[in-house]
Order: sequence, then C-alpha cells, then structure tokens
Amino acid sequence: MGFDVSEIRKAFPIFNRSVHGKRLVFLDSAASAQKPQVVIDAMTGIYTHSYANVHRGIYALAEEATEAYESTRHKVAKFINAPEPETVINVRNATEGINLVAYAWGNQNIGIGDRIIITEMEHHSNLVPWQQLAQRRGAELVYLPVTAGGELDLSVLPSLLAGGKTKLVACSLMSNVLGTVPPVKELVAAAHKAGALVLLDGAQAVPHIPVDVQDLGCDFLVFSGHKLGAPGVGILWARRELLEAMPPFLYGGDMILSVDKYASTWNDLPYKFEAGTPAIAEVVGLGAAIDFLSDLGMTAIHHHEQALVRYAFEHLSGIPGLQIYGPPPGPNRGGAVSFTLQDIHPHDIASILDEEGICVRAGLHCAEPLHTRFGLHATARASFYIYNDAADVDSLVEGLRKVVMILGRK
Amino acid sequence: MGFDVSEIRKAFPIFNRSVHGKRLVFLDSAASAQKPQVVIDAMTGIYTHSYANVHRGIYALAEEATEAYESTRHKVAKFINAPEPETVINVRNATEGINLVAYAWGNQNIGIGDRIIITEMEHHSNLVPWQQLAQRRGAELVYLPVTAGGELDLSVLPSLLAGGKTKLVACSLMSNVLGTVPPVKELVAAAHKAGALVLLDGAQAVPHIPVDVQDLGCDFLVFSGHKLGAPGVGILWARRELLEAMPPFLYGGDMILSVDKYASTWNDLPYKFEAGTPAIAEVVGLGAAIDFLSDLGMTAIHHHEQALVRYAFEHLSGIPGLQIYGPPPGPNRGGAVSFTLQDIHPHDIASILDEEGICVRAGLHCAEPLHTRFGLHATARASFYIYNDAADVDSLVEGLRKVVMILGRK
Amino acid sequence: MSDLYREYMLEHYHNPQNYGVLEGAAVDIHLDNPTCGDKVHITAQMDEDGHLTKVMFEGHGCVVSMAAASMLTEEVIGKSAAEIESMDLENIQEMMGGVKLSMGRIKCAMLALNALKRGLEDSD
Amino acid sequence: MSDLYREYMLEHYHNPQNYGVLEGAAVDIHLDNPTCGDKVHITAQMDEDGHLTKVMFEGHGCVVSMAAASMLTEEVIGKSAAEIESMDLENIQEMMGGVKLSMGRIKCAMLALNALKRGLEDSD
Ligand SMILES: Cc1ncc(COP(=O)(O)O)c(C=O)c1O
Ligand SMILES: Cc1ncc(COP(=O)(O)O)c(C=O)c1O
Repeated sequence: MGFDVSEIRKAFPIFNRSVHGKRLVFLDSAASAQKPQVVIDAMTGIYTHSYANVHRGIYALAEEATEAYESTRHKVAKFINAPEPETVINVRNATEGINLVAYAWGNQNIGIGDRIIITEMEHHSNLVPWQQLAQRRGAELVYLPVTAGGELDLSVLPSLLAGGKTKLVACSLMSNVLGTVPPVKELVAAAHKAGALVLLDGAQAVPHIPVDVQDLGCDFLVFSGHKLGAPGVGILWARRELLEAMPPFLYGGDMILSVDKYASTWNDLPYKFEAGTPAIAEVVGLGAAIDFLSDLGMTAIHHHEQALVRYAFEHLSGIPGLQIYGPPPGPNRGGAVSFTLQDIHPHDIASILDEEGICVRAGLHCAEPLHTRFGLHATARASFYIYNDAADVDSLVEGLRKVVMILGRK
Repeated sequence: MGFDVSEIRKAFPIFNRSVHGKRLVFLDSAASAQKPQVVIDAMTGIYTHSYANVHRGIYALAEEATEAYESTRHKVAKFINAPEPETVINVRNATEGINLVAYAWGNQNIGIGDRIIITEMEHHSNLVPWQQLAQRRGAELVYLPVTAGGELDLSVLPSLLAGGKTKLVACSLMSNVLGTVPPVKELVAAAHKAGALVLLDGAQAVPHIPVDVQDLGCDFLVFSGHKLGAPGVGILWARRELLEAMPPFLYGGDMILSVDKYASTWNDLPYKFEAGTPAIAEVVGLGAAIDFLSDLGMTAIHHHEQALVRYAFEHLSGIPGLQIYGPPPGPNRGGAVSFTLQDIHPHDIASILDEEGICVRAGLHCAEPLHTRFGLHATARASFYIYNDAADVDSLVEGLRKVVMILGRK
Repeated sequence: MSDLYREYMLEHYHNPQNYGVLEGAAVDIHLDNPTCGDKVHITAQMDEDGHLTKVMFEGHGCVVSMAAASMLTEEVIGKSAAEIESMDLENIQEMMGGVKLSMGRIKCAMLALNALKRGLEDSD
Repeated sequence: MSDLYREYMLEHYHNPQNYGVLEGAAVDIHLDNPTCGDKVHITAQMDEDGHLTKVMFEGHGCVVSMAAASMLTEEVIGKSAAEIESMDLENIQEMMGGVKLSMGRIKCAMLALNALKRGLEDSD
C-alpha cells in the first residue's frame, strides 16, 4: 500500500494507548486527525525557547517567534501553490474562513436578486453562511444536485448559471460524507465564464490530495489545520485583488496601520485580515504538519488512501445489509466511507465498535441536507488517513459483524 | 514580595534559556505571557492520550476530549464568577470576542442616532470595532477622556450619558499602557441607570487581578488566554438573556440544531456561538493555566505586582529624563509601566535592552489615540507578571542607564 | 460486552412495550433529537387524579432511545405530572438497570422522558 | 555592544548630515511609519540629466531611521531615479556599514529610501 504505515504510526504518540483494552483503530480523521510528535514538539519548542507576541517586538524572543510564525505562511503558500505568501490568511478554522468571505466579500458584493450556487453535499460550514448571507441581502440560494451515485450533477450547472445573476459558486473539494471529489476545474471554468467567483472548501481535500490553487483556478480556498495533523488553526487563501478590494472582517490590533479617534487605515495583506494576537504556536504547529505531509508526499498519501478505500469496499460488501453511499473507489474518491447497516441506528454501531477500540462517527456529519437527499436520518462513517492500514479495515469488518450479531434482524 | 518567584520561575521552561548570553528578563507579559510547563503538558497530554473532535463523538477518545474541553468552561465560569458555564463562549482572542458583540449584538441594537461611549485609553481592539460599528449604523462614537494623571475623567460621564441615547459603554478593566484600573463599578452603575449596557475588556485585568462579573455588574466581558499563560484562545462572557437574544455571529458546524436547505435552527448556548471545530487542546490548556493561577491566588498575584510596580517607580525615577505615564503605584494600578527616556526613541531603548537580555515593548501598544492624547509618538513599556521580581527591575534600571550612556544627550 | 447492550436493553429494543398510539389521548407529543435523528411520538392517558394510566410510544432511533422509551411506558404508570417532572438522568439510568451513560448517549436516553414532560406541560 | 549602535551609526544620529529642507525642491515628500511614529520629510534637487545633486531630510525617529536618512542623503548624490528605484534592503545594510538588520528594524532603515523613491515617482 505505497508506504510504511507501521513506521508512520510510530510518529503519532496516541497509538501507544489502547481503548477498553483493545488496539486503537482510529477511523475518524475526517472529523479531526491525530497529531504527529513533530507537531507537538514544534509547539512545545516555541513555548520552551522562543515564545513572545509576534510582530512589532524588537527583542530576540519576539523576532524568533515572528520568524517561526511567518515561515508557516511561506510553507502554506508552497503547499497549495499560492502565488504569494501575503495572500495566505491565518484564521481559526475553515468555518471562520468561509464566514470571513461571507461577511467581508459577501456583504459588499451580494445584493437583491443575486444568486449564490452551492451543492447538496456541502458541510454546514459551507452552507449556513451562504444561506444566511442570501437571507440578509435578499439574494437567491440555489443548490447543484447530487446524483443517486453521489456525484455532482453538473448537467444542471449551465441552467443555474444562465442569466448572469450568479456571483458565487461555493463547493467542497471533497465531500466529508461521500468522499466525492467533484470535477472542480470544469465547475470553475463554467462559473468564471458566467462571471461568478468560486470558493472551494478544502477542509477534507487539503489533508488528503494535492491541491494547487493556480491549477484549480479558484478564487477562494479554505481549510483547517486540525484535519491534517496540526492544532486549532485554519487558512483562508484568496486572490490578491479580491483581498485588497475587501474591507476587513475583524477589527482590532495588528490589522491597522493607523488609528485616529474617528477613522482608521488598514494594514497591508495579510495583516488586514488578522486582527488581534494570532494563534502563534498553533501556526508554527501547522508548519510542522505541512512539512510532515510534504515529506510523505500528497500524491503518495492519496494513493495510499485510494487503496484503503478499495480494500474497504471489497470487505465491507460482505456484511449483510451494509450499504455504502458515494462513488465507487477510484481517483476521484477520498477516504471517507459512510454507510448504513440494516436498520441498526448508527449510534449503536459506533457504541459497539467503541467497545472494540474502533472509532467511527455516527450522525449527520454536519451535512443534514445531504442526508435528507438520500432519505437518511444518520449514517456511520469510517474515514482513513496516513496511519491507517488494511488491518484497521479488517478490525472494522469484524466489529461490524459483531454489531450485526448483537443487534441484527433475527 | 508575597510569593516565591524563584520557585514560580522554575515552572516556566523558557527561563532556562539565555538571550545574547545574558539572563532572560522578560518584561513584556502585557503583550503575551510565558507558558508554565503544566499548560504545555496539558496540551501534550490531550494530543498523546485523548485527542479527537469534541461533541457528537460516541467513542471513548471523543468522550475524553469533550470532557476535558468542557471542563475548562466550568473552570472559566468559576474563575470570573459567571453564574452559568453556558454563558462562557470560547473564541479566538479578546479581539474576536469584542467583534462578535459588535456584529451580533451591535448590528441588531445600534442604529442611527444611538451613542456608543468608549474611553481614550482603549486598546485598538476595543476601539476600532465600535468606531466601525458606529460608522456602519450611523451611530455616534464618543470618548470618555483620560486625565493628565492617566485616570478616566468620570466627571464627564453624566453629560455623555444624558439624553438616553447611549446603548453601550465599552471600557478596559485595566489599561495596557497606563496600568490604570478604572472605577468600573461606578461606571457600570451610571451606565445602567442611563439604560446602557457595559462591555468590559478584561484582556489585561483578568490575568492580573481578581475579576468577578457578578460583583462588577457588567453585561459583557472578554479576555485572551495567551495573556495569562494559556495558548491561543479567548473568552467571551455575557449575560444569558443577551446571548439568547443575539443572533449567531459565525455560521457552520456545531452551532446549529438542524439545517434545512433554506432555513436553520440554532443550537443552545454556548454552542450557538461556537461555529466549527474549536481549538480543543488550546481550551484544555486554558483550563490548566487557570488552575495554575488559582493555586497562586489572584489577590496574591495582584499584591505581588503592586509591590513590583512600587519598586519600579522608586528605582526608575532615578534615571535622568525618564518619565512614567499613568497613575502612581497603588491598588488601582496594574503592572504595565510605560515611559519615555529623554528624546531617545523607544525602539532604540528596546534594541539596546535586548542586548542585555531584557524584553520590553516599544511603540504605540495598539493604543494610538491614547498616545495622541499625551502628545507621544511612542513609549517603551515594561510589564510584570508572576515570574518577575525586583532583580528584573534592577536589570531594567541598569539597562536603561546603559541606554542613556550610549544615546543620551551629551 | 458493553453495559448498554445487555439482554435487558435488547429485549426492550427488539420487543418494545406499549408501541403504538393512544387515540384521543390527553397527552400527545412529538419530539426529536435533530442532531442524531431520533424521534418519538408519545401519547398518554390519566385518571381523574392526574395519575398516568396508560402510556404508548412510537418512533425510531438507537437502542438507547427506543429501549428507554419502552421502559418508560411501564415505569411511569401511576405517577403524577409532578412526579414525572422531578425525574432526571439518574432515574433513567436506574430504570435502565443501573447503566452509566456516556455523555454522547444521554440525550438519547432522555428523549422519551423529555417528551413526556413537555407533553404533560402542554396538556395543562 | 550591538552592531546597530556603533560609532558610525551614532555619529550620523547625533550629527545628522544634510538636516533641513531644500526650498522649492523638485522632490518634496513626507513619509511616516505609522506603527512606530518615525517620520521623514525629504527634499531633493536634480541636474538636467536627472541625477541627484542635493538631498536633505528632516524628521524624528529612532537611531536606525535617522542615521539611515542621514547616510542616504550622502549615498545617493549623483544617482538617477532608476538607480534609486533599484536600491533595496541589501544596499541600505551595506550603506550602514554591513549591519544585519533584524526584522523589527527593517522598516525603520528603509523609511528614508522609500520616501525618496516615492518622491521621485511623484515628481515625474
Ligand atoms: C487592553 C487590551 N485589550 C485587548 C487586547 C487584545 O487582545 P488579543 O490580541 O489577544 O485579542 C489587548 C492585547 O494586546 C489588550 O491589552
Ligand atoms: C467539508 C468540510 N467543510 C468544512 C468543515 C469545517 O471545518 P472546521 O470545523 O475545522 O471549521 C469540515 C469539517 O468537519 C468539512 O469536513
């Protein structure tokens, strides 16, 4: 399976623990990923050797902290192939990044009669901000449908884009429920032709597949550090012209050049969008996580996860009454595998698997309209990352057989 | 000086390092405080033993992480004597907390002709959000003046509050430049009598003096974890009725109860205001920092810092041309001591002190209108915390004599 | 095996007691946990003194929510609205044979009781 | 002692060269670093070929910004606008005797050069 999972697992201290006396089988990385020791050490290192508030500080500690903090910006820019580090904005998480765009860009650019297109497979974080923006501004929110096979139905796109009213298309680069990786370049081309901008939600994609904002041609990209092995910090990337034209979102220290009692002038990019003291050590941790992933190689990671998904499909399909949602294994499929099992409630699946040391998520995965689309109240989801292997899938399959034994139809 | 600084210093690993071959004398805690080992260990512990996304998770890891995360909310509530933990909202920093109120409460409650009162000594984070809100909503922003002695001039307050147009008074509980602790209870009483709410910026106060929201009688309080030894996370506290009446600020995962394509219902407090994956380990770190401070005792901390300020005033006054801004030592004085030295630029003061291992801040300290009020381009600021002692002040005095020797008037 | 999935719980899950709807009942309430999709519909009848004489439930959800609902329909017979109002998580855990519910499952276990409480309030 | 506060720098700081204002100069520009309060006012004269013949400065700020301004008024004599435009941090550090400026001081050192560049643009 491409690379040496047992070696990788050694880099993550959490795998030294057991759960209920069983081996830890962590299959919930789509919710949040485990942290490698290098990330923990990077943060401990800052706190132990070089901590101080960043920017403005003239003393050595502050210079060192600022350098460490700013170096992540360069790493992130390289990681997503952003043309300039100043277009990389540190935010709290993907959710805040999307809200920043919805407030700062949206309030200025979305008005009565304008249209925002999102898709039926969006996470609530890439749905509710647009729903509320549309309500606030008297705009129209329309949904690109998802097919029964879990793909975006792009055939509808031209009619949704027709008329030139669409100002924004917001779409996930990888579904956190179905694993779907939609044909984003096609979508971007169509949107741009119709005069609309494109925001891509990379919360699931950036940790798992190579993402290149210039190749994708998108206008905005957001993602969260915690899903790629970093602590609680997120990134908004946007094209420079857009960031320059946008008013600030949060106001306060660091984002201003000069403040007078009744007027202020804003700082340059990226600081204009980074109000207040940033999450210094956390950003440094993000840099370490990106180094760690880059060493493994994003393409290798994607191949590894594709192989795991294929293996999972093969072995899960033998369980009576188990149904997987989303596209079949393949290059346009990420490592989130959501399923139902007979009429057993996903909560019970997760509870019984927990007894076996297996961590899966159960519920709506913050994608209620998508579940409604499939007529589902909830699903169980296993999701893979670099520290998972075929043995984890085997444990899952065994655990699910136990679930059926305990709760299955007699 | 009340407690044993040399013991406390051992709890902070950064004091094992030297700077330019000299002993580290860290006098910039008002910008951001150093982290005790227990805080670093709390975060490492979560990442090593119990990390998973919080809420909704049914497996053991997620339960453990959620329990650790939520236990901080109880600690914070107790620390500031908030009546209910659900009124404690985790935000990124004090700045985001203030912006949350300015957007969610402000957009709904501030309109044309309304008045917002702030003070001349506010940090930009408690100034620019109100300035911009006033501009956005056609409201009036007025300033409570600061006296030459660095106190709030409360004599003007009745006339500013007259007419019942004032909806909000926003005021710092401790100036980050002058150290002033204004008579907030008096201010709250007057504001409430005039029908205005009061937001207190506790970014400087909460780490250094006992703060009791019920005793103060305020409506909103914000502060930042990083200034009290925790990582990058902040707190907004507000009265329940206010939080319940406010619309959400950020939209996304976790803050909703239910999402339909065109409408959503919001989650209960506190989650309604915590969109997206929170800073899990950071919040746990905040809990550890609060435990650490509580063990020392906030009153003891305040006494310790008062004694240091008194010592600093005595010894700094011997330096020719040195002028301190702000009130004299006393119970209503925090540990931030800002000064100028002849016509030597504060940048040069900070640079030369850095050579001696002494960290002070130089500039406007994000309080430009306050500097304008005193006709200053910049000041140098030394600020004290639990790990500082008289020897640090002695080093500062010695360093400043060197500055005068190198750059002083001939 | 887990405390939660013992014989007693599974009995109630596989063979729920009082499953169905009491037509024209004084108490008639729907409640759901939107975050996990559990739903109950509770109907109940009282005597003149306000003591519950018959309680039925319908719905779908996990073992915990359905077994708790089933047990509750037996547990509350003869109780007054005030007695129901004073029931809490502890009573429910006891009713379920002394399990200690984890945080993630408390909402499931409390769903039927919360519905019944609300239904009794509404019927005032 | 720090590289920054050597004799050479202090000379320029205590006895700035070309301090003052050139009346009616072709280049006349004010620039400040709002974040630290450094301010310069630069005036400059050119010959017919566009080479700088006289540059003066006024202002207040730290040793770095003031010494850099003072040195610059000497350094740039005889240079064309294009030559000024191509000057960067490295040239300034060299001009200052080969110091390595820390991040926090770069803006101070560059203030006068940035002002002169902008003044030359404006005078086009
Ligand atoms: C008085 C005061 N208010 C607000 C802030 C802003 O805090 P933060 O940067 O953590 O948001 C600060 C910190 O510099 C401060 O000193
Ligand atoms: C596709 C997608 N978008 C957005 C988010 C929100 O990320 P965060 O909670 O880190 O803001 C998630 C995470 O659950 C996600 O999977």
